[in-house]
Amino acid sequence: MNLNFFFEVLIGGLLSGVMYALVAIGFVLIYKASGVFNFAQGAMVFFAALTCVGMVDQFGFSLWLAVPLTIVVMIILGIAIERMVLRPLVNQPEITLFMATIGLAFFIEGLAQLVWGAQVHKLELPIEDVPSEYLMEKFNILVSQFDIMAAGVCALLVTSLALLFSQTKVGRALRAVADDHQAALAVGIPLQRIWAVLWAVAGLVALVAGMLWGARNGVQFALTFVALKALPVLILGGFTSMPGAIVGGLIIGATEKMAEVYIGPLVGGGIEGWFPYVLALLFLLVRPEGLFGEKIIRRI
Amino acid sequence: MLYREAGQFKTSYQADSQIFPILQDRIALLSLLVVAIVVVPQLASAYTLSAILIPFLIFSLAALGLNILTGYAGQLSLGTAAFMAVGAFASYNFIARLPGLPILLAFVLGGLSAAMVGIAFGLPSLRIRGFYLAASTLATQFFVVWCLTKIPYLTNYSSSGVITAQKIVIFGYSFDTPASKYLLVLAVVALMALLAKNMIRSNVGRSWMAVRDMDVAAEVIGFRLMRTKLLAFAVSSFYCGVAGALYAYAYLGTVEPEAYSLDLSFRILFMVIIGGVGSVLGSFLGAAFIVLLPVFLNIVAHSFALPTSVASNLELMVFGALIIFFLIVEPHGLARLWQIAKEKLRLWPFPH
Amino acid sequence: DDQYVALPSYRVGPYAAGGSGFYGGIIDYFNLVNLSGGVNGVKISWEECETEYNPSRGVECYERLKTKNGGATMVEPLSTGVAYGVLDRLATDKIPMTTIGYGRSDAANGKVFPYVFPLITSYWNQAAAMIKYLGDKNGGMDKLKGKKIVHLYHDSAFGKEPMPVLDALSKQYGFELIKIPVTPPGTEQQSQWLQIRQANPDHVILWGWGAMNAVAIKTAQRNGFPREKMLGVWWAGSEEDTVPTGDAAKGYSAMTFNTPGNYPLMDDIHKKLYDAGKGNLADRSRIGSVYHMRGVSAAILWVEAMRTAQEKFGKGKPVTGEQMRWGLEHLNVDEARQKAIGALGMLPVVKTSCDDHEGSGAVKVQQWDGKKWNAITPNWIIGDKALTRKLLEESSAAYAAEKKITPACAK
Amino acid sequence: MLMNEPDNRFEAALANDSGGRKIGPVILDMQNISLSFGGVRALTDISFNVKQHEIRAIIGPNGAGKSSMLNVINGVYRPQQGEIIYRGQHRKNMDCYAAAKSGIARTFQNIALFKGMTVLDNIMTGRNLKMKSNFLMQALYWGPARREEIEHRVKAEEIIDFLEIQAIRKTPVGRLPYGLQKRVELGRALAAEPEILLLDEPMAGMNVEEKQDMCRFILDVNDQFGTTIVLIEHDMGVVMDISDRVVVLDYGKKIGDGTPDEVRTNQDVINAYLGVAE
Amino acid sequence: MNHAANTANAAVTAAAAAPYLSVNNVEVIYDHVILVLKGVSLQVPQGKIVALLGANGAGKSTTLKTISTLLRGERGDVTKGEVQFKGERIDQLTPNELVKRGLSQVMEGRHCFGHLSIEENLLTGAYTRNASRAELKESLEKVYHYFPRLRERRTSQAGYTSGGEQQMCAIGRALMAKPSMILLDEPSMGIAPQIVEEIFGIVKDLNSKENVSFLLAEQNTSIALRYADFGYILENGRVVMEGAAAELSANEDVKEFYLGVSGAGRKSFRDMKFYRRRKRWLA
Ligand SMILES: Nc1ncnc2c1ncn2[C@@H]1O[C@H](COP(=O)(O)OP(=O)(O)OP(=O)(O)O)[C@@H](O)[C@H]1O
Ligand SMILES: Nc1ncnc2c1ncn2[C@@H]1O[C@H](COP(=O)(O)OP(=O)(O)OP(=O)(O)O)[C@@H](O)[C@H]1O
Ligand SMILES: [Mg+2]
Ligand SMILES: [Mg+2]
Repeated sequence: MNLNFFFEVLIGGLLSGVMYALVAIGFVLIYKASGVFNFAQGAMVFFAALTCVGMVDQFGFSLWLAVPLTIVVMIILGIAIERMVLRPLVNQPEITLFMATIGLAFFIEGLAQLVWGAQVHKLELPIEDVPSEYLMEKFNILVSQFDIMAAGVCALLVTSLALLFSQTKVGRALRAVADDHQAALAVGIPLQRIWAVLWAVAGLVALVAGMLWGARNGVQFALTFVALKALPVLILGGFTSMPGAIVGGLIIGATEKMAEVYIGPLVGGGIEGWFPYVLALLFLLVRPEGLFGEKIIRRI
Repeated sequence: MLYREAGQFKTSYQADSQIFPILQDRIALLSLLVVAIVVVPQLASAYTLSAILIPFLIFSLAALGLNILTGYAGQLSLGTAAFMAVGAFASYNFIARLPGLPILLAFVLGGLSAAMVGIAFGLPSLRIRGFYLAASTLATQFFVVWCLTKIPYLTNYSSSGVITAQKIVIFGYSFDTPASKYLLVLAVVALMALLAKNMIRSNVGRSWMAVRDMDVAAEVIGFRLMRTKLLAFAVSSFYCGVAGALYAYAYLGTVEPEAYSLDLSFRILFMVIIGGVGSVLGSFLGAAFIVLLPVFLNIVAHSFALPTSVASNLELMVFGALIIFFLIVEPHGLARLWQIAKEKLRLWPFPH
Repeated sequence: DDQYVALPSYRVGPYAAGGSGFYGGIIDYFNLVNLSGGVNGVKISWEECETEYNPSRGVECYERLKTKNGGATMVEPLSTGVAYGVLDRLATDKIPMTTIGYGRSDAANGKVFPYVFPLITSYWNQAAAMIKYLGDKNGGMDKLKGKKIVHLYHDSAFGKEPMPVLDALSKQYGFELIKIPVTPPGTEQQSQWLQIRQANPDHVILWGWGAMNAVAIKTAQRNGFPREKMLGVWWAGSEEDTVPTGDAAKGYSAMTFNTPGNYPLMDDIHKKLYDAGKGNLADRSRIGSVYHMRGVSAAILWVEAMRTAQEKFGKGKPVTGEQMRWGLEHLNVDEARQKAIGALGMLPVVKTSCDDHEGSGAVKVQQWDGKKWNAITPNWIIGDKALTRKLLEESSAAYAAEKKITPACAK
Repeated sequence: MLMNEPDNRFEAALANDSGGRKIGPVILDMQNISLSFGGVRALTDISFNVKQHEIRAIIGPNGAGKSSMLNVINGVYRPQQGEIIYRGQHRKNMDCYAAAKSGIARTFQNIALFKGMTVLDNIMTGRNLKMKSNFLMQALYWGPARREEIEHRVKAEEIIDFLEIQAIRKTPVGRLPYGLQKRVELGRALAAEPEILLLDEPMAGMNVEEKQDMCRFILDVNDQFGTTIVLIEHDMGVVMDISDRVVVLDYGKKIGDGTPDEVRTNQDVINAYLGVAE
Repeated sequence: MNHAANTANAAVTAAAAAPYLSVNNVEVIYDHVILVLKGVSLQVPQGKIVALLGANGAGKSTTLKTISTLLRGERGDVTKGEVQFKGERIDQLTPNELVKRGLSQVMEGRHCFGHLSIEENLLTGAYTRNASRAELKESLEKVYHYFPRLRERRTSQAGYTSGGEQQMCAIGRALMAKPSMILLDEPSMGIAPQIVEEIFGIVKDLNSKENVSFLLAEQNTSIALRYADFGYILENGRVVMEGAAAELSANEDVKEFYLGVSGAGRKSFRDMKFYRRRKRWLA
């Protein structure tokens, strides 16, 4: 076996995993704070990226102006979602809220394309997606410099969000909300405000994910599909854990690439679609709440 | 005061445990069936039959299948389309390889194959719950479709990997007009809905609901979790499998494995949730909503002479907004809304 | 009376970009024809219906549209799934369907598929032409011996379709064919490209669709694989596939059945439609884009079919679906005709018959220069048609047997 | 009472309303049970027994391990140590299904009804172990399946009558007030016609009148069907009045066991739980 | 219910102390169809303990949820009437604003945050206060002082604690907000008798030392009336009786039905109402 190639596959996988984690974080954020599985996260990634690019392409704004404007848009979106969707549905079963986010996904997808059209766009970030020469020369390993930057951004995001959850009063309140909406209200946690803030933050995370994925693959509808890549990461890492998203991402990324490269050819390839799911599933059989997820309390 | 149960006293438990204990309901259902069997094929256009009613019925059946699993047994699943695919491709293979096999039997065999796959993929549900389970059922979805594209045997070595459903011939009668296909689908769906309703009001149904509502307590009472859950997976997959076969045979004709994509799984899940989780009626209402609403919106949007792309996007937005709207009005779905309307009607004209 | 055609189109969802360009092109050309009085005085009318690229919505659209305005006389869903869904219904409804550049390759056999027209070219002919092109590029087919060609494909019926042809050719010419699937939708291809780099092939055939294409090009770049060695199918050769990749696609080439460039016809579309505010595309810069031009070509063939049918069944009045079918089966869009339309060379010469619903099989290769597509083969390329014909006969015979159809030419 | 006895115990009980309660031999013997969760020792080396037909109370301060004890008895928890001897059979631990099958039914402290189902359906679930027809027959709702369903419906209705919840028979239990839910839960347990009935605070959240009713139900069940009852309750009035023997737990340890009078005067019990002697 | 008496009584209470909390003629419907409260009115004067008594399903919890506006989350609608707190209408406020104004609720059935530890549960109770660490510590200490059992279990996840521990946690959590008025729903449920006395002791303590007012829905009538100043009896969604606690305790019906003592004193549960059940069985 070619060791160099092995490392390339491994590192490439790990870095892809980081990209998945980036999307997974958005899910964790919402799930942790409200127990809602946000189906619209993919749509939000698409919406954010498209809005940003749309401003650049259609209004001729510079990226430095478009990004802050998009942030404003995402905040408004977050607040609107809380007001129109979540507030009337407080204390409803998870599945109802899940369904509402499905409706939301349709709405956001329609809105994004209504405003910005259906064309695909390119998004160019200051850092180019080419192999890092330094690593190439030094270790003869091929790694994209863009991916390395993405990993940095992701680490930063996760650290700050993890701190938010574990160190602040709001973080504690969020976990309380996820357990029991009604009781959270009763102790005076301003559910509405917190949710609005949270969805706004989720919007920002979506923007970051959208920018990075968009720069990687172009800004187009398919960005909504990156959510599918985030799901196994979520179940493996646990729905409620920020570090879980990262670790899960790394594991999924690395193993799925390994599997595709080393097992794929034996069975006709294309196993990347289901392999991560099966892996996550097998793992769940051992730990039903994922790697770092909160244990599901079943007691009578 | 059209809808009253006053005066309808049940003198025996037998009477009380009828499927539809209220007379008006029975009359309504019977007349609906009569209309569906006699009047509709006469009056409805080929378009209505083959583009609206047939898919509506097929989706209702699939939604019913998923509802058994998700609504009654409480196991969230995103793999419905995979089970449909198994049903369709298995039926196809049975017919292709066993010449002379009656087609209805092939559907049943297709359903049974789906049930088997359902049991296999239902095994993790013994340990995994909620959204974790939902996300892992995606494994089923991707794996099954992958198998269908990878294993040429399953598509009978067709070069493009698609299957072409054989003609439906039963006792020498060929079902090829929209009306005849519609009647066939109607018969299958009505029969299976009846069976589902029966299961739900018997001990199996109660065991599912008990496991759904509180599995630990269900166990303490003497339901065996494993058996109950796997039975739910099996029955549900059977329903989905038959629906999938009908989807191929009575609707699409030629299908590629991708016709049973994740997208379809989601659409069926939407039907269940919009219609009403844990309601047979809800499966039908939900299917109607998801099948008909986009068509309706499409017609409306285009009648405004908007540019097509604007109309299409608006359509999508309105659809999403309506889902949210209905959930806010009634989180338990259209079936519950219907029930409340009936309760109100029962009290009418005296509120409370 | 109008000549009514059904357009089950898609302008939302993952493939919206392609759908809006293609159907925009069709409608632009129809409008242009109508502006100049229609086909022998018969105006063309059409109705769109949103399918979202979804088979079951597509079938509904087809059923809805087909009975409108006295009955549709032609349909084009631009979606394999939808095309399959309506395939069985066409003969009963007597509505011909064109599947230009997609769908079943064996449908070119009009004896088995009387109502299906994979006009211009099919996947099998494309695959044969691709190998032909690569052979020429290497300086002759015999030079292919020992070469490595990767078939990087969308893991679906679509991506698997050309395999019989590629397999046969690889045996014939002795090149190594490495098949690497990409799981749809293909937003992640790191492992595939690592494998490709590892194999270090001479050429990569990119048999992709939708988002997969841009990702392939970008991932090739991030892995340092030269784009010049990549050859895409025609569904991987539009602005939608290259623009989002920025500079990464520079040097990448793809098949096409339209020659990019300027044509009097396109000028007319600019002037008579868009200047007058009657254009269908929201964004003028997309006029003349690959998908748009593909739509225009489709519409040209349709209008020619109407014209042909009218010549036989009576000028100046709309033809029925059955008659349209005849028209499609007797197309002869030669260079003179193309010139008259103002589109000389925009598409290959198309001449159909009962045996050959494709009518051409000729393609070109175009290359992306970072801004636009340029044709890099001056002549139309045709691959090993004998081979594809053989496959076609076998496959359509199997279909006929399964469906109990007796192959025969329709009247 | 044995499992294979005819199903018409209710009528039988009604017919010969003799009420003669004879406390029989030991039916359930818990020996040296220890249970811990991570670091928390919920039960430490506890032994006690339950005799046939008696009403056995378990009392103790909050967190003493009472509910855990019931969970051990019917197999929800598996003790790390100890032995359970039920009807002469020695086991290391119970298993939920086996427990239910051998006639142990229970109610829960935090009501564990099936919220989405009606009262009637909830009670019917209690009879599931007695239903024999398979799901295919049930799907067809034909012949034996149908007869069986109706037969059991009759039993369920008897319990509904017994507990006086006729009016809410078709109401989904989620909508019922707390007290009624407790009653329905009792009904579900009774429907299994159990040998031993484990009741975890059946009277919490009830007022005196309702408690009186509940006591009456319990006594009637015990009297007329001879059901053995293990009861956890914090209302000392109730415990002292209706139980035959009381075991007292504190911090997972047994600190007292005996008749109500013995327990009442036990100094340890007074210190740990009762506060003042009643 | 005698209307004149009602208004007279209201006048008496109003004269005694301005109502701190008043509920006026509230009607509540669940799910658009189930009418649960049929015009309930009650007052809580400042610094008093008011008991809300009544059988299962009378509507006590619903009344409390109406006041704390938590009803919205359960698909209940207030169709008539209004609620005032400190002279201000509060029916449109959010629970968060209510807690800030000093009105806290302890919900029936515990509702602890299962995944949070006991201490974290308590800390969420102080969410609305902008308290310093030291202040929080002090409040925590106070709760632990009241419920030593909680101190022992402070790091356990609430979901794994016993029923009684959860109940203590829920009460302690409400105390953390330093409210001036607490709505207590069945605080004694599932609590050992000694602790019940202690809880009521705490209630009295807070009431007399910190002037906290209480509205408590309670099934344990005897103890509730022992500690309360005033009582309302709810039946079937209506107030059927009200009066000073002592008055109610002396009432014969209350004695019979709510306190379980009739003329002859307390009866054993064993002998109670045998006839009623018997009659039915024999019928
Ligand atoms: N969410 C709900 N949906 C429908 N009905 C409800 C709901 N909550 C309560 N009810 C009904 O309202 C009535 C009053 O209930 P409530 O909980 O207020 O009673 P309560 O006096 O607190 O009783 P308990 O002492 O048992 O707690 C009951 O009949 C109950 O069935
Ligand atoms: N599944 C579990 N995981 C962790 N700890 C547990 C578990 N079940 C019980 N405990 C702990 O064991 C101890 C005993 O709990 P148990 O529920 O048996 O108490 P109890 O006597 O029923 O108290 P209460 O009267 O308050 O209901 C408690 O401290 C509780 O926290
Ligand atoms: Mg307990
Ligand atoms: Mg209550």
